[in-house]
Amino acid sequence: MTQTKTKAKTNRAVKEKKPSIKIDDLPLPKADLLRIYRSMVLTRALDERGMMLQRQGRIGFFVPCIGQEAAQVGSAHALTARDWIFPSYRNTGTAIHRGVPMTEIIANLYGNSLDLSKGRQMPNHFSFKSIHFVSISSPIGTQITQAVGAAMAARYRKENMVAITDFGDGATSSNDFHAGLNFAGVFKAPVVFLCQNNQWAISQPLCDQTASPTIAAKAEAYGFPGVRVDGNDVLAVWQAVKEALDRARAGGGPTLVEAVTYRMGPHSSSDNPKAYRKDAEVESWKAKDPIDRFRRTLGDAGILSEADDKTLWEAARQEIVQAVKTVEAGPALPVETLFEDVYVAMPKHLAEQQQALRREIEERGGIRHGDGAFPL
Amino acid sequence: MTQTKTKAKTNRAVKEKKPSIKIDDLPLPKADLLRIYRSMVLTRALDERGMMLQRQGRIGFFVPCIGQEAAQVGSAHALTARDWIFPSYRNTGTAIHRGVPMTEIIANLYGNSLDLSKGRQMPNHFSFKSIHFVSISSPIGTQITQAVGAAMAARYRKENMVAITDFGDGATSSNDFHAGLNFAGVFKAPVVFLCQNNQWAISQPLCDQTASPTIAAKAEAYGFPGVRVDGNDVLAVWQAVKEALDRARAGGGPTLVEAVTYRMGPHSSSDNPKAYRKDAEVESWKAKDPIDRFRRTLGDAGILSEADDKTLWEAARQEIVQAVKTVEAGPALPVETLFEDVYVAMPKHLAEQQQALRREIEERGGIRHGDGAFPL
Amino acid sequence: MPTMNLLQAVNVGLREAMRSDDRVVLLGEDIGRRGGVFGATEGLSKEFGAERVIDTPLTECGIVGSAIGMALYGLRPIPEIQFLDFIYPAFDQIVSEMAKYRYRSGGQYTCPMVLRAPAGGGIKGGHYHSQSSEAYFAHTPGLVVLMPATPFDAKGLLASAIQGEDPVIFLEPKRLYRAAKGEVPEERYTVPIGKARVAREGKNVTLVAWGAMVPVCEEAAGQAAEKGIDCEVIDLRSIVPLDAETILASVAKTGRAVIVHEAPKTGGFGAEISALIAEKAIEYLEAPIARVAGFDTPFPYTLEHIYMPDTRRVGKAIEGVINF
Amino acid sequence: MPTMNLLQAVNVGLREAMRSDDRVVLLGEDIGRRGGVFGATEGLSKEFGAERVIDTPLTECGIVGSAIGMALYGLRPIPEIQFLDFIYPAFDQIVSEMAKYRYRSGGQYTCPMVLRAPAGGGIKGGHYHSQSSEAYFAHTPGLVVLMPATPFDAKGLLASAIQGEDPVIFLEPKRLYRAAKGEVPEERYTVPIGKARVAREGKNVTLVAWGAMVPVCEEAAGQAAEKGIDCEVIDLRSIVPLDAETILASVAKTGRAVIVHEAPKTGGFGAEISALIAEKAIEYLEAPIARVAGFDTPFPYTLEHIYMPDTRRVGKAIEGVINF
Ligand SMILES: Cc1ncc(C[n+]2csc(CCOP(=O)(O)OP(=O)(O)O)c2C)c(N)n1
Ligand SMILES: Cc1ncc(C[n+]2csc(CCOP(=O)(O)OP(=O)(O)O)c2C)c(N)n1
Ligand SMILES: [Mg+2]
Ligand SMILES: [Mg+2]
Repeated sequence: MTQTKTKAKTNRAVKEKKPSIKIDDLPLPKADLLRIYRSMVLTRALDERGMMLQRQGRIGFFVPCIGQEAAQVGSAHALTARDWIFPSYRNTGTAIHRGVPMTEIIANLYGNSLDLSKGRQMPNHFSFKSIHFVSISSPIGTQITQAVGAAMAARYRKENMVAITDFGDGATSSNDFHAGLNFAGVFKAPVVFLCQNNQWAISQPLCDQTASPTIAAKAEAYGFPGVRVDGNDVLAVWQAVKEALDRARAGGGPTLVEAVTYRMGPHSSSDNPKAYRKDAEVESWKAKDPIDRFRRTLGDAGILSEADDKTLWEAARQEIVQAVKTVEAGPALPVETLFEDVYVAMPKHLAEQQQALRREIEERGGIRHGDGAFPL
Repeated sequence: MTQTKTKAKTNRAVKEKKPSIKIDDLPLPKADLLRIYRSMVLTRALDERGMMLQRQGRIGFFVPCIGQEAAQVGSAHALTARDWIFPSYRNTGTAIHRGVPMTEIIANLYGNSLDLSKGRQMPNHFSFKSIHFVSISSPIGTQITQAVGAAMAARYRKENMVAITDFGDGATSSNDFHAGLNFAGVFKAPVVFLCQNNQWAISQPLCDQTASPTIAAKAEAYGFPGVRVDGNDVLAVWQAVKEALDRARAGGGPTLVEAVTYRMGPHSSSDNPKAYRKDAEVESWKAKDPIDRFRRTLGDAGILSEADDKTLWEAARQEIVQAVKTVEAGPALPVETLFEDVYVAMPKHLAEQQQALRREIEERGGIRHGDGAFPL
Repeated sequence: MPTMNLLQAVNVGLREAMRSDDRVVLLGEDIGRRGGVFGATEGLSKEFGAERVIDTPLTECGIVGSAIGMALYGLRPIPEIQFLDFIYPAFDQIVSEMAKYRYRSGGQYTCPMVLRAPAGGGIKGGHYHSQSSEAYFAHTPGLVVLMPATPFDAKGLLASAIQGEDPVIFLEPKRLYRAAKGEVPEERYTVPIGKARVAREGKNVTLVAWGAMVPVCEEAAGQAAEKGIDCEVIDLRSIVPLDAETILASVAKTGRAVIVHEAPKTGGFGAEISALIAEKAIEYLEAPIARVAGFDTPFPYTLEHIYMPDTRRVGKAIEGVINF
Repeated sequence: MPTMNLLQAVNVGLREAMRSDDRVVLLGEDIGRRGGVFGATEGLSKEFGAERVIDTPLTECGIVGSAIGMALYGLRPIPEIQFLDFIYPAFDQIVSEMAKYRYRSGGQYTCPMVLRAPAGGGIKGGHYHSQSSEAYFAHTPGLVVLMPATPFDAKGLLASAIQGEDPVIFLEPKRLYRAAKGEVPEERYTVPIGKARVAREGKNVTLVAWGAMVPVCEEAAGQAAEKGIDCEVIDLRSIVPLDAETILASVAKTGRAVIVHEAPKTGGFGAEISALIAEKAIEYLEAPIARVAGFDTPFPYTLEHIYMPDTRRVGKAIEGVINF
């Protein structure tokens, strides 16, 4: 039996407020550190812009990750290029660090013809095959069992792939959490379960979700280790996930990593968290903002000056503005695409429906757009 | 947080092979002890007869509990009359100890007009409302969440009811196990989860089911205690379940009790366990037969002589033979009952189908019986 | 009589039931503190407390399973599924348990409960916030399946469902939550289960719809009237049990039927209505039975407005059966 | 050509696929050590090992969810659900995930997998070992739904399903596992998906059936022939995609249709076929479209033989449409 670490103290790779950090104290080379920081900034900048675009009515819906950039980018940095990610809808930072072009991300928000998913899903429900970032769905938890299956498949093929799957604290209550972790334990699958415990599931705090003292402790029920890590410390997350990946790759089986973090923003563009949680709680977590924190670390280590930082933010915002422009100029989604990809080949009944629609649109001389607001 | 006991050693109320036991060493009065023993014998005798009836083609299917009588009768003895039981199909001993007339049990095996469930279900899928023994279904685990809901309802009504739910080791992998235990933890529901860990789920041994070292350990993931008990020691089971019930009744919340036992017989009358498990394993557990064991205890304590025992077995067999006779003489199930109880009142479309069938049967001058064998 | 929208009618219906019957408890995700993501349970937690308006862990399996236990024990639970699209983790509890308790126990145990869920498209919610899966439940004996299209029916059907003894799937057309407005009596009343509502009388074509497709059909009927085609619009309200009489009588009168629903066409409940007519009223038919439905694809995001049946598609079908 | 029963045909079909394609892996409950509770996977664990014939924990959610992950990753998993009745814990994975991956990802991710399950009644298994829930899956865009009625089709359709790129629900009529016998070529062959089989040609009445109802219809057709009624029997084999042409051409010829299935009548797939005919071939009809189906109750235990459509009920329906 693998050793259970659930009782371990929350890991911290870098002590906070260490008066002065040297670059040698940091566990990664400078280029990596800066790339990590840049991804975090880009994620935050995109979130800010995404919420604006939604408020302006340019996109219909948006899910911000604000506050969870360390958990996402830190874990992404630990992966190898061949590893697969089974994400939730709150995983944009992972995709960004993995190198998806900003236009591809933004095209998904618009769902026009530039969208790789052909406008089939709501914003933030990405599919990026090129980076093994598996298609996101809304039902909570479903990716968890799938990640285990992919991991088993890779081992069967003797491929050195480890699957990672992200989910929230709310998802730990789902059917798939139980089925997935149980499968992984029994089959010792090379998979890492990363719970981004952001303390809230829409309006429900963690204590509504489980009476377990920690989420990491749940691993014990499945016979493998659970690790709790400060999810706002990007290097601690990187380290914890890397250890888990390494063990999985070496045949040591799965790990549940609980990244303790906070959803600093609303659940989505449709949510108003003021209705259900205290400002003071939010403020206390703002003081632990993972980007501020990492910037201080980099600053202290002499890797990032204030000027560098400013440039970096500007570049990030510029990249996004540019991508928005490109996407907004993209053509609308052709109506016929509605019928594609249901099956590998279009069966007759769908071809018939497509044809009828085509005739109808011709007759009515074009299409009109509906309206409607999304409640969550 | 309630204290977690998952690491506790397996409880034993009475040390085995204690050279001589006094009645005062035993935690229950003589009448109780004999009633418990009688229920265990009755359960075993019914199982033996049930398998025979099936082999003779007099009933279609049967599920024996052989080897698990202690877990079932011991736990049943700890309940108060108002407590509700959410059982699995392998819970006949519980119903017997709870006082269901043997004819009602046997009528279910025949599914004729004496069957309280009107022949709607396979044998061993009982419903005995009079003893709060909730209707059994085949899908594994579904009773677990339901027990939690009933427990919450009783507390809401300020009624002093505790719900108990029985399930197998296989059921710990089900969706409802996770959802039910999680709910119970969060709401501190007055419920006892009794896992009859009989080591097998049809052909699959426990190690196929979970990598957790014990089932009791799984309670920790839900924030309440898990207790492991020797499931072949009827008094140990009684004690563990009683403690759990008492705590639940006092507002202390749920407990997961793992009764470690063994399915000495086949999964059902359709199963042949020789195909997948070793005789030696079965033999080693036969040596721990819960009925033999309790008989020795009672004998040592001077409560039960060999002659008493023989009489008791004979009476049990006689009771069953008599009940079989009564049931076999019962009238066939009226065909119209097919359409009853789908809704509280029969809707028009069902009345119409009933009418059409009635006409058809009249025309064809009666009904014929189908055949077919059940594979599991 | 106060005027309110369908969402408010659900809200007052729940409040009324909770005030008059202490067996009624609500449970679901975000229904307490937040009053539901649409606001259907707004204010109820404050009035009735966390014991009766229960914010649950995120597991539909647990929500429905525990509600069944409550119902067995004698309460009248009203679980909410946040969006009908998220009901599937509870599907086993619904089809294997909730629907079957009465039957399988020979009437010893029953599950009187009302499982509420916002259903249907029209809010730009993409696949997972727009489905209309009533056909799954309608094909499951033991379940009552209701879907009001007006505030009046929402409150009245909810009252019938809560006082009834059968397990009910209560579908709320989310597109009409705010769009459907009407007068709703302040006092308690019931709308009978199993009775369709003739939303508009007509002689030439029978339109059958439910939920958000009812106003679409009414509008299409208005447009058809301008062309001299007189449509009858039947709002099912009760999908199971179905009011076959009203449908068949209408078709016997008009000789033409167009069935309209949001769900994918193949195997949708429209097929059942068509089959009913083809079985029992074929001799009255003067044209094929037409169905206007969602396409046989998953519900899309960007092209939602194309996917959902609208007045023009219904109008075209009306013309089709008239000109046959 | 060897003669075998339907169960053996499935077994050899699986073995053949595993021998020729190492992407094929099986997973499910009791499929390894025990070879499946019916024996469909008998001997496969021995030949291919526990890595490819995987005995899983008791969770259909886990079985289907992990199979989807395997399919996404490039394998060809064939999960088994022990009885179709136990598929519901996996329903969310099936309808929300397996059916939707291709669509929702714009074709980037696909789920080529074959979900096998013994279906239907006839073995005295009571409600939970007898259901025919094909209608749920047929109403779920993205899924292929197959159900062979002969050993030949079982092997050939299984081969098509496994080599295909779409997710398939593969229903095996358990009542025919041993009852249906026939010649099955030793070499690999495929039966096309989406093509019905005309099991018997006839001019007066079209009988449409699938699974275990096919032999019932054939027998009923034989009895009808004695009375001078010439029935055509169509075995769908492929429920989705449906071979509408074959059905419509037959009805155009006969003018009469009787649809037979085991599932409850209301909302069963028979309704879809009836609706198809009523939409596209009504002008050929000389009688109402009849359905012979399970009653709208849960599947019973003692009265199974009354519940399931048999030759006499089918015969009565044939007479009904002839004498209309
Ligand atoms: C099965 C299911 N039920 C309900 C929902 C509605 N819903 C969307 S997000 C959410 C909360 C998720 O919380 P958590 O898992 O903690 O993730 P977070 O949003 O905090 O990242 C809920 C209830 C859903 N998407 N799926
Ligand atoms: C959801 C579901 N899946 C599969 C089955 C088929 N099945 C019946 S019993 C059984 C094994 C149950 O094992 P366990 O829970 O340990 O109970 P035991 O039979 O040992 O008492 C299985 C797989 C089922 N009844 N329900
Ligand atoms: Mg969260
Ligand atoms: Mg067991």
